[in-house]
Amino acid sequence: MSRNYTLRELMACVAAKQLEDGKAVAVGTGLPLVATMLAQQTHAPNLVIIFEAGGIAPQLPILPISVGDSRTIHKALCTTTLIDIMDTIRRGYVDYAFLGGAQIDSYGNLNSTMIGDDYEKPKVRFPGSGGANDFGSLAWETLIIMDRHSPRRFVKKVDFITTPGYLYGPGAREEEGLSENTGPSRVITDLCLFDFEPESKRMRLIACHPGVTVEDVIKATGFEIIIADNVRTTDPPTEEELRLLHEVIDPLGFVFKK
Amino acid sequence: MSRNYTLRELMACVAAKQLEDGKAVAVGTGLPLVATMLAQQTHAPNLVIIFEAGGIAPQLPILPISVGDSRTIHKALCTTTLIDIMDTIRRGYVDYAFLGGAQIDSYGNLNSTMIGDDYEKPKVRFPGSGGANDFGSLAWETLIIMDRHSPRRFVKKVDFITTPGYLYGPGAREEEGLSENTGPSRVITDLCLFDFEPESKRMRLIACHPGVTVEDVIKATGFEIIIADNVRTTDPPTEEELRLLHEVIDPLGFVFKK
Amino acid sequence: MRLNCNMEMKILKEGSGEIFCKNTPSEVREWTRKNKTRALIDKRMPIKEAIKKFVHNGDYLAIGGFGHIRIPMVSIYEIVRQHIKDLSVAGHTAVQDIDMLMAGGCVKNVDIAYVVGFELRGLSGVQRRLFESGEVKKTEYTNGAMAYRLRAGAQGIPFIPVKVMLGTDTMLHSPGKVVRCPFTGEKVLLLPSLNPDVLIMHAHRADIYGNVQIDGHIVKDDLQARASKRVIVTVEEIISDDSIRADPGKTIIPFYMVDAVIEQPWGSHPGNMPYKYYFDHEFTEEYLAAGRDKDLKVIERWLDDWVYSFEDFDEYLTKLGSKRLYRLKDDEFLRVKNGGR
Amino acid sequence: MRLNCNMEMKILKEGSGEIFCKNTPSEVREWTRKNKTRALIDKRMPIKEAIKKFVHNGDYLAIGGFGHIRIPMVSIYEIVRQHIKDLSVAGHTAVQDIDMLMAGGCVKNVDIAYVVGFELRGLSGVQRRLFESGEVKKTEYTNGAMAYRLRAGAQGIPFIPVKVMLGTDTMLHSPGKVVRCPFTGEKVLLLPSLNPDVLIMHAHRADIYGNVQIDGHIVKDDLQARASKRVIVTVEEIISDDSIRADPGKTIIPFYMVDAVIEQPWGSHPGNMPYKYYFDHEFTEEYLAAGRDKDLKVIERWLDDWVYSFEDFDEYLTKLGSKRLYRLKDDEFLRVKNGGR
Repeated sequence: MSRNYTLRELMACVAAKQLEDGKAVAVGTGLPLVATMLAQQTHAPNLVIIFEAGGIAPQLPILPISVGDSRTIHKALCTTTLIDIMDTIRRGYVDYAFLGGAQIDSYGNLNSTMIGDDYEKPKVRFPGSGGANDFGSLAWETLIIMDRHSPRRFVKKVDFITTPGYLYGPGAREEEGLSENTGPSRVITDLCLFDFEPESKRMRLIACHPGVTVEDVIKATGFEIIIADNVRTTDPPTEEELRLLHEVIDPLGFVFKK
Repeated sequence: MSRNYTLRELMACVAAKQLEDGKAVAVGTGLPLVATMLAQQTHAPNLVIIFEAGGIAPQLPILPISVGDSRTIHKALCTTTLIDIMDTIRRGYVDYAFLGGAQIDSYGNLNSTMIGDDYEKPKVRFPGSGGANDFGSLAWETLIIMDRHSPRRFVKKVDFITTPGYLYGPGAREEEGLSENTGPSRVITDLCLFDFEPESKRMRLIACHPGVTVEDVIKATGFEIIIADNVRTTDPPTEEELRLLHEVIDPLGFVFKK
Repeated sequence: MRLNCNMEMKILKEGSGEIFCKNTPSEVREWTRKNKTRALIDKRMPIKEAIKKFVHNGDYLAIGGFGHIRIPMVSIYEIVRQHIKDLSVAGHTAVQDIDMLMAGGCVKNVDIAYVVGFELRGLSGVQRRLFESGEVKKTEYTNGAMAYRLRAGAQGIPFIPVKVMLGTDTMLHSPGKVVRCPFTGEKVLLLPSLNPDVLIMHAHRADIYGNVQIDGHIVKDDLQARASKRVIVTVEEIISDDSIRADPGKTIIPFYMVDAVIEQPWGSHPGNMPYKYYFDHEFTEEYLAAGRDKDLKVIERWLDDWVYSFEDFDEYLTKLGSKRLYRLKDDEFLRVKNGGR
Repeated sequence: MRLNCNMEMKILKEGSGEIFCKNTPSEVREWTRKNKTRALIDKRMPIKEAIKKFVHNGDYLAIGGFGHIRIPMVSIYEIVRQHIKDLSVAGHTAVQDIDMLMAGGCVKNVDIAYVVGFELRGLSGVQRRLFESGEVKKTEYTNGAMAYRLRAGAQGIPFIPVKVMLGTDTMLHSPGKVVRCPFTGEKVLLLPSLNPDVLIMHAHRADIYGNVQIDGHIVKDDLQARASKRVIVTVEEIISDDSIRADPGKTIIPFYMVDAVIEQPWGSHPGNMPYKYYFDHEFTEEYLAAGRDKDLKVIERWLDDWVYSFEDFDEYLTKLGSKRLYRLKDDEFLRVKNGGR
């Protein structure tokens, strides 16, 4: 494949397109924030960005390195508390949350806690929920970004449900007491784009990245996926998008290593 | 009786003496606040005054008219919210609360809600709790000021328990779930000063104002009172106290009508 | 010490008070998604339009400020002028604001923490009549309890445990339920959350999007804005969003909670606007006297003179006259009274 | 719509996580009455004394700031230097702060919301070793859940209902209990309140009495100060109480909650102090690399070089050198790097 972009750049561009103008998004740092900033620089200038640590609608001068660092409150409209942000999401003001994880299953349940089957002595201990479970429980739509799409990361059963997707199927979130009409809506990987089939609440392939086949996705996924009637091909990044990513959003190369 | 002071002035002076220096008091306006300001001007310069609406440790330039008015935040150390003040009291930071009411019984239960026996159609409807129930439930000691000491106000059974005293006796507050080691500690009236007998939690006469006899108090009280072994006579206001009351604290005569 | 009691949480006692606000946090959340924008849009509109659009017959109304402090009188006058009916109101240390709504016949139910009283000025004739006759219905709370209910509403949880009201008749006339904590075994009172239909509040400053600043004590306006479905903010002054961005820690309420922004200097009169103007004591005394008159025509006449006969708040201010208003500034700053001019 | 279900609140499901902080709000309240002064007294003292006096082996520790932001590193270094043991720690998006405590062998239990990770910089070797071996015990929460627990602690109630963690393994490894709301019938998770023994935090300013100001986002320091028994505040600058009284709305934490005030410029290094200085990225990378080395002597040597060998934080700053420090100011203000001098 000869292309003038990296898969991470492509993922950022595909993710950005999932965000509608005039909506609010709660986001951490890394690739999700890059995608959010790109959306704001392109089709969604009125996108409201909200940070867990308390920054509301800042004018981001450059990509923050750390969740809540000085950039996340740069010329903000409001600086507040973490609990106020969580309350705000629960109250229904936040349309999207952006998450990632170490493992994901077909219902979009995310594991960012541990690998292994012994909670007391895990093979790998990850950070835990942070705000992910809160975002995934409370925001209207959860957008998930997973790179390194492989059967080790896209698994039948995650070792630990850190953050709820659709749990064990349709109606499960409501049954467990989670906010209604919420849940993951998109999964953006380095191979493709999924949504969730409304009836089964299971992951459904809706688009492959340029050069990726449906077969490639099936092979890279550890669970059976639903395949949409018309699997599209995602748009490659434009020159302008690439310029924004490198010159405006991440000039120091924190996410797109130089 | 020839005296150079009024009963309200005397009550303010007696009430002021109940406040220890270096403690915190939550207070509204009127006579309780006058007493608090007097304490701060005399023996308790380090008394911390806290107002329900959110003023903490102001330098009161003059008596506020309204609970929470501009005077209550004048050069305050902190201005915050009503709920933060309530939380602060519950967390144990507030030593005294000052209350009054329309009726009181021998356990110090206060009625500021209504007179009559039909809740739906009361003879007189009063304001209700305001912050009184909160203060009386949460502060360590409740100081009560009641003027017009009479059997209509000092009753066997209040028409409505707005704010808890010792409810129905020793252990009752704890049984109902109220904070431990709390409750009314003093009642200052225009005739005398009561505390509460530790064993029975019932009102006990400990001092009469100058010229008032134990018999006078018994006659003016609608329930049986406990009489301390040595009933003292309260100190009349000094010249300096009267000067402070009229010139410094209430120069416009809101409490001590001119 | 903490126990893991693993007990059932039996409801040991409960009050009989009616819950006037029927909204649940989950419903309000759904409503917010569909009915409120997150975009930065200009929310200025005349007060007449804001009240017409966002305050409806039968709504549950929350009111900003406290007692006579920072109360949204410009909105109160407009609600009375538009003859809005059957309101349920949060009587959360409400004085002249709720009194005027009741005098204007706008109120059906009141959650009472503190009403009827005009503090040191005594009791209200209007409210005594309406409460003592049973014409207006009521449920009992405390100032703390109402704030806790709003905290639950702001947090989006359907109830909250509290340590007040226990053991009293106040509790018995509330909808509270007493249970034991499953972690410590101690008794607590559970109160339902409160999510008002609409909040009217008055603040010092906002931008046109509704980023709101308040000087001095916030009282409960922050919680009320977070809990309520609709928020109407009148302000002494509209400022640029650059000023907001220069000091974002001052923003008490972010724009997406706000539905209408109205610039109205003196908008809290006859209330006290901290750091701006003090009470108009005489005005309140006159109003209170009118309400106490056994002849109900007297309060009606007062409403005619000061509410119904005006097209808007500007006419009201003109009738008051600038000399009188500027004197309230002198009072606020403890200056010798000379009207500032 | 609201129901008056009048049901028992059955515990439908519960987690197995241990509650590491045993304090109940009622106990903490009693303790506060006896052990904390409400008087305005000078609370300045050397950091060495503050940590010795107020942080004890076995305490439950809360830490101010978030991630790498406004973290109280001067207190962290001193706790490590004093070899305080068996701490339980609120891992509430804790990065370098908790990592250094764990590297120093100070930690026994962690309430995990977010630990182990250094955000974009990857995972910590020190924490992986200690958590994966089971040497340090843990209970699972979320950032929201920990904040809600602190809100309950600050409010003085023993538990709080929340709408997060439901349905997940996070919940099963917490001490949460699922019940139905007696007002709406919906499921909620009850979490125990959190009242830490001691909070260490770093702020922009305070007076000598402990009235604390923070610029920018408060994160959770306000709640933590209200919930904790003891509060140690290090600040970039001590200011006069006249300045505090001139802008009382800026006071995030009032004096009576605070036990010790220490003026320590750069006290958050290598963290980011908003509006003052940015991260010391290289410093953190070096530390992280030392912790990842399989040879445990490497991190020990790092601690020797940067913690144990110093008498106090001034020596640490001297070793860093003013040129390096002033460069962090340039980074904060997005200026060309020239060290400001």
